[in-house]
Amino acid sequence: AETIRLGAILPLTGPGAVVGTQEMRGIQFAFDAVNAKGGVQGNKIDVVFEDNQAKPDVSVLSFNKLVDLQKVPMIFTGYSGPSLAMAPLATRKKILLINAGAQSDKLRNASPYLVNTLPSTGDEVAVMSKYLIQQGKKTAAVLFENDAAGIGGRDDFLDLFPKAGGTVLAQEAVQFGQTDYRPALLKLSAAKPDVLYVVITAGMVPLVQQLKQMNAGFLVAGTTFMADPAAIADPASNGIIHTQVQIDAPPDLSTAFKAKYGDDMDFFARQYYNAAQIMVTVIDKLLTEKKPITGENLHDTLFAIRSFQGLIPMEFKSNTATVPIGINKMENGKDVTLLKVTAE
Amino acid sequence: MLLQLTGVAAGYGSKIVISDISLAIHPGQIVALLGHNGAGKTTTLRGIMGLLPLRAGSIAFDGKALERIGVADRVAMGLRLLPEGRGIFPDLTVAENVEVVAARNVGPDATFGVADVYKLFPVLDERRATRAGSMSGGQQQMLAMSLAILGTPRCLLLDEPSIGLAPNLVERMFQQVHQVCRSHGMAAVLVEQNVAAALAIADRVVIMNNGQIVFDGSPDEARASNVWHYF
Amino acid sequence: MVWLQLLVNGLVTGAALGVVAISFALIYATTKIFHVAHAGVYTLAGYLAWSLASRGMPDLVSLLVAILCCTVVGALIQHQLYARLERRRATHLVVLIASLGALAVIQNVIAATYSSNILQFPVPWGSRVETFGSVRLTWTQILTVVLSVAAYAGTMWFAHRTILGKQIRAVASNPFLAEITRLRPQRIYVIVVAIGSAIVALPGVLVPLDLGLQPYGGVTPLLTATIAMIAGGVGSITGAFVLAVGIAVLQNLSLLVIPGEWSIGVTFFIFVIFMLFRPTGLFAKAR
Amino acid sequence: MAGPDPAIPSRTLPRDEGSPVTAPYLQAQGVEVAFGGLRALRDCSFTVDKGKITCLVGPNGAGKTTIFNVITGFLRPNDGHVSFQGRSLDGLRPQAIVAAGIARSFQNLRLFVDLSALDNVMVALPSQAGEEPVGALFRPLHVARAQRAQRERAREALAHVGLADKAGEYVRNLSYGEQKLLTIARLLATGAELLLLDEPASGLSAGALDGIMALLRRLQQEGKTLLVVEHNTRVVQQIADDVLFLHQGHLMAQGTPETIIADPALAEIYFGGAL
Amino acid sequence: MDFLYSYIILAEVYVLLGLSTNLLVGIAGIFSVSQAAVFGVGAYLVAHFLMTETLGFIPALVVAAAACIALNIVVTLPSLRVSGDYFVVTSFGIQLLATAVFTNWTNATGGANGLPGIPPPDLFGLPLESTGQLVILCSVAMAIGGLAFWLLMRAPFGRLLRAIREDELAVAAAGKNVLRAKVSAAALAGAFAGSAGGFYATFLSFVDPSSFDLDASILLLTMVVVGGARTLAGSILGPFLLLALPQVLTLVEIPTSIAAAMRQLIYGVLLILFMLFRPQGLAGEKL
Ligand SMILES: Nc1ncnc2c1ncn2[C@@H]1O[C@H](COP(=O)(O)OP(=O)(O)OP(=O)(O)O)[C@@H](O)[C@H]1O
Ligand SMILES: Nc1ncnc2c1ncn2[C@@H]1O[C@H](COP(=O)(O)OP(=O)(O)OP(=O)(O)O)[C@@H](O)[C@H]1O
Ligand SMILES: [Mg+2]
Ligand SMILES: [Mg+2]
Repeated sequence: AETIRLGAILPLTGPGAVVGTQEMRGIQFAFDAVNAKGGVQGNKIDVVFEDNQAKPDVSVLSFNKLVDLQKVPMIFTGYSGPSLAMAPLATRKKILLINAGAQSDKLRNASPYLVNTLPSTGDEVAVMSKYLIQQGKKTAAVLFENDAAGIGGRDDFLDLFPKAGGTVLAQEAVQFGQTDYRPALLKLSAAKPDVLYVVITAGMVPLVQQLKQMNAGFLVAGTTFMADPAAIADPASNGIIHTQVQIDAPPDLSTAFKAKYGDDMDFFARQYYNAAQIMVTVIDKLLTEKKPITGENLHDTLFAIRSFQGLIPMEFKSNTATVPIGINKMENGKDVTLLKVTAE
Repeated sequence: MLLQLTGVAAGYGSKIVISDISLAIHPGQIVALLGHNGAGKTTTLRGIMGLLPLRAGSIAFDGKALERIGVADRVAMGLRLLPEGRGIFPDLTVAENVEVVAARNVGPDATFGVADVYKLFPVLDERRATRAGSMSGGQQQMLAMSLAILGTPRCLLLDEPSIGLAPNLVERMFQQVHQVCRSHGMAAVLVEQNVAAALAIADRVVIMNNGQIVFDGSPDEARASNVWHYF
Repeated sequence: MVWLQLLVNGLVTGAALGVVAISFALIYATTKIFHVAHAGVYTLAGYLAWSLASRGMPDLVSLLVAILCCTVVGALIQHQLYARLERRRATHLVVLIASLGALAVIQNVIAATYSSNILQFPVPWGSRVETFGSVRLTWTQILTVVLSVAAYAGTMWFAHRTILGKQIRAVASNPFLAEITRLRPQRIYVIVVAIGSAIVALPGVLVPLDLGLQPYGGVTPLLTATIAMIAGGVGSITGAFVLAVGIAVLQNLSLLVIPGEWSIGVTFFIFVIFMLFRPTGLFAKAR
Repeated sequence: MAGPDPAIPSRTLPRDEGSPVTAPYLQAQGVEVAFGGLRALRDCSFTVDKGKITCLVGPNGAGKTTIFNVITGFLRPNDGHVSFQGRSLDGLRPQAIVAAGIARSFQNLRLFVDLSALDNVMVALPSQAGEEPVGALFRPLHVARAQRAQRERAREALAHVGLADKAGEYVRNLSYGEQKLLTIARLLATGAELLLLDEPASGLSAGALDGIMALLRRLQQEGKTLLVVEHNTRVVQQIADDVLFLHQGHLMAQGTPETIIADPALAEIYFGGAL
Repeated sequence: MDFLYSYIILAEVYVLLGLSTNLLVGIAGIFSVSQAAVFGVGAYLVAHFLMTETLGFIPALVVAAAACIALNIVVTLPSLRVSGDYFVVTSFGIQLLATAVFTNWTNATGGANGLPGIPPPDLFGLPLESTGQLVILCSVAMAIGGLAFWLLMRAPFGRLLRAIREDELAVAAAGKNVLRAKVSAAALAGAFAGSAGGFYATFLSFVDPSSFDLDASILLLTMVVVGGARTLAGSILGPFLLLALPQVLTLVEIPTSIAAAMRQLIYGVLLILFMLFRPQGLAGEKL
């Protein structure tokens, strides 16, 4: 038995670290469990983490380092900029990249070797747009974060909401990491929309509190990012709806995670846990077939297996997994699922 | 003996600029320290103030060795320096300049206080509210002199106080120094290029050449001697 | 009436930013050090207060302890880092880089201790809303304005009326002369950085009370405050405060005419133009 | 032997190479400078003759340095004009005024303390090869050769003031008197024909002082014109052809050193009582 | 091998940037924090030309450098009126505006998502695909840059800039055209930064705004100071060292959950210690 070495390039410091750290824990937690049970067919799995501070040039350096020096056949990534920067290298060197965090539409076709285990923002927006129109919310304003994730979501909404029959009245950006949303909210509410669509990845508690302070009359809708446990727990979040990429953690798993890291196992931790499980399945099959663990083999085997039962059933019809998306509503400190849809 | 230098050497980096300087100054005495440009006069004063480490020798003030005493404490003991060129706080007003220095250096029974400054240099009185740095070169030098003498230190080290001053003021200022020395027993080391003015009030003349003392005597002896070729 | 609420919000944000600016101005004008680690002290204040408050300490006590700790940390940075560098005759650029190092240390100690998640103060009264006509303000916002203006007034009084304040300005103006007139510049520097750190602890707690805590969240306010200080004229406390309020108001109101993604860029570009007409800052005294 | 009557307007005279006598060499007319409420120069008019050493004297704060600042373009006067060889200097920037042939030294030295003494002088040498990036990049050999010649010239200027052996020293490591001498060397390097010196003698020891006075004389013989601010009466008496006496921003008198010193009213202001 | 090569290429790109920063900030004393913005313009322009196939690599590089020269002159113009600290304000504003443009002018820059798929550089039609070839190309570029810097510094131009850093008025009094010298320095810095951008874009084959933000400008300053401001060797050593440091730090064994923060912390500590014990930088002039 030997050690199988994999890589992960995530933002572990800087403003992106909030998400990156959770992602790292998800991976670590999954492989620790596997290794504790003796590894995959007796082979331990070791993951080398690289901090890219969410920067593309650092990512490329880290990519080359992992591939050349550590000889890893696959790398977990997150964030669209770094993933997009590494995609051509992955194609050229046949290294499997697994993204379980970023949702930019551009990631869909960036490289055959880049696999996304969660739907893109566009899928979420499409589901929400349809739902909003069904609920009679015909006019909307968009609050988005001025970075890849936010702008991507805004663009999708500007495209899909009108297609579903609605009108976008106004849009406003906020800087990433800046939690004073008041100016933007004031301006947006002046447009008197039926619904405020929010594409923001961090700082939910200040957002819901500031919304409450305004005493605004519109519905607030968002994406998976909305589901920050602290925001859900805050009474100010009552009535907010959002799409939720489905990924559930069984209670005992969550408890064990919390016991180990002191934090709840949030969406990103689950996503990367799940992605790690997928890798375990793929590696297991390769080992059984006695094939060498190369990027190419991992890639081919992943698509050969196609369907995975991890934390959520997941199917790879293309590079991007098809997963059910839920519509949730925050109520009295709970996040209640109203319905589940599978986006096409 | 107020200030005693014994075999002092000092310099910058690896360069020794003054060496074997021995000098004794009594209370109330005015010593003119003369010498050509670059002779080491400023370096000597810096050594006394503790702004430069000594390479050899020792300095005693009031019988106490100064080796381990920092600049601020030397000032507290009664040493004070009028530095070359940058003797004021340019961004403060004239009044604030005086006030700030007085607060730390004029004791309750000190003689040369805030009021005396404005008496000595009436033009400063007129310019109390002026930003010191915007005054003319000479006016700034008057202020610098005032700051140095505030609170009557026991030993005043003057590094070219007359620079930039018009003749009338040079004379007035030297007389003032002379008078304070006489009346309060203040000692002064006067580094000057205006030799005539310096000799007029000095009790003793010390002449330096290339970092060493080449003459030490009374003004009259100095006038009669042949040391002047050193300049 | 959106503009009115925007204006008031700008004033609130600006007041807090103004306090950051005057604290930095005090330090910069005296020591000439581009003390970017100040952003770390600012952040530290919030986290310290949060730790205490979430352990059940009374809010006021948490604030005061945070201020006290920041004072000590500031003094230590000056005494242990900057003073040493000065003795080694480091240039300002070098001190700036060392300060960046200190900032990295503080931020990452915080990140390692508290994680990088945004933390919220357990202070329910803070989000209570008061209505003044069409303007709605939270208690936190009101408190921020009141304490910030008080901090500004106090600093003004301190710098121009107290002898220590004048001594500080004297040291800033000519450190060498200060040394030989017993003003003890090194001691003054420590005092100044300590005072500046104490002052910055105030917005350091108040702002996160409203907007949440982030380990790397101090940099943007500090940069903005620095710009305000310089544009206001280095050495002018009023200039720093007024310009900080100006930036915040401008950023808020600019939203009425330009989209938010451009507002920061445009706001600061307006400052570029402004600097061209007032090259030494708004409140600078004639040289 | 008073100077020409400053009341005669000559600013409008065209520059005439054939008859240089018609236009005064340097002329200031009705110059007014105010700093806030303080009138530093009031209706100040005078001329400086070509080839002479003119000394500008007066009590502290009289406005001497301010006149230098006006002539060399560092200060815009509130009113009045300055012309040089019949050509108006109004509104010209300092470097243009140096190009026209007037250079100055500063009372507070303003040396480049982190450069060597030699480099301080070399900065001031006019029109050097390689002062523009294009030349520096594409004609490196030519620049290197030219530099060798320039370095010689700079060493010469240093030698003139007796600083030859301090050429390589950083300026912050020079004594005050040495720095003062260096300002003169830097001034010489500009090659200007009208030199304005602000208190060149203060802080110099007797030997250096004699050297400087001899140097000033020699410069005069070489055809330079000098305008010197000086408080040292001995220096004024020895070198001045012409003296301008300034008091509270007024030009009180212009004449030979003897007449000025003999004037009891001026002596009272300068040597006597209160300000 | 690729790792070593890509490290060398990246470091060499940063050397060009370091030279640019050194010239402007270290030598001429124009404290600019907008160097990354100019770098970005160069990168986006070359990317644009190559992706639209309007120009080959070398012509694209020339055009980009020319554009950056023009841009940097415009950007630096305020420093001719605004001196010292005050220029920080204007360059900060310009940096923020540039970031806003990079992020929001989606048609030209790909916006926040960046531009993927930039073709590799070519020499007169011959594409340089392999990293090995790129190393040679970038090394040649670095050598040319270094030589240019060296020639400039030993010519009177270099001396003029040093003098300007110390006392602009005295330079003017010596009859020199301060304006022209500063504009020249800005132009040269623009050329260096712009061409660095071209190499960067083609090497990474991807550009996005995060490489050209304020942090990048500050990293550049750090590289120059750590290497040793004002020296050629410093601008070369600094980037090589600072790019290697994080890679070396990953070799330190730390519990993973706080590893990254700890590494940043160690980075901060190293920066401080380095400045304390070698304030003149690796290859700096003796202080
Ligand atoms: N920038 C300024 N702002 C305000 N006042 C000024 C400024 N420069 C000069 N003054 C004032 O103008 C007057 C004339 O100053 P100036 O420097 O010309 O005197 P000066 O004749 O050179 O005197 P000194 O012999 O002492 O150098 C002085 O009263 C001075 O305080
Ligand atoms: N910081 C320094 N580093 C190196 N050498 C120095 C330094 N300061 C002065 N020197 C040198 O030491 C010598 C003595 O300098 P010092 O300043 O003591 O002379 P001085 O007698 O005061 O001359 P002056 O009359 O010109 O002021 C000079 O040759 C000078 O060049
Ligand atoms: Mg001296
Ligand atoms: Mg003067």
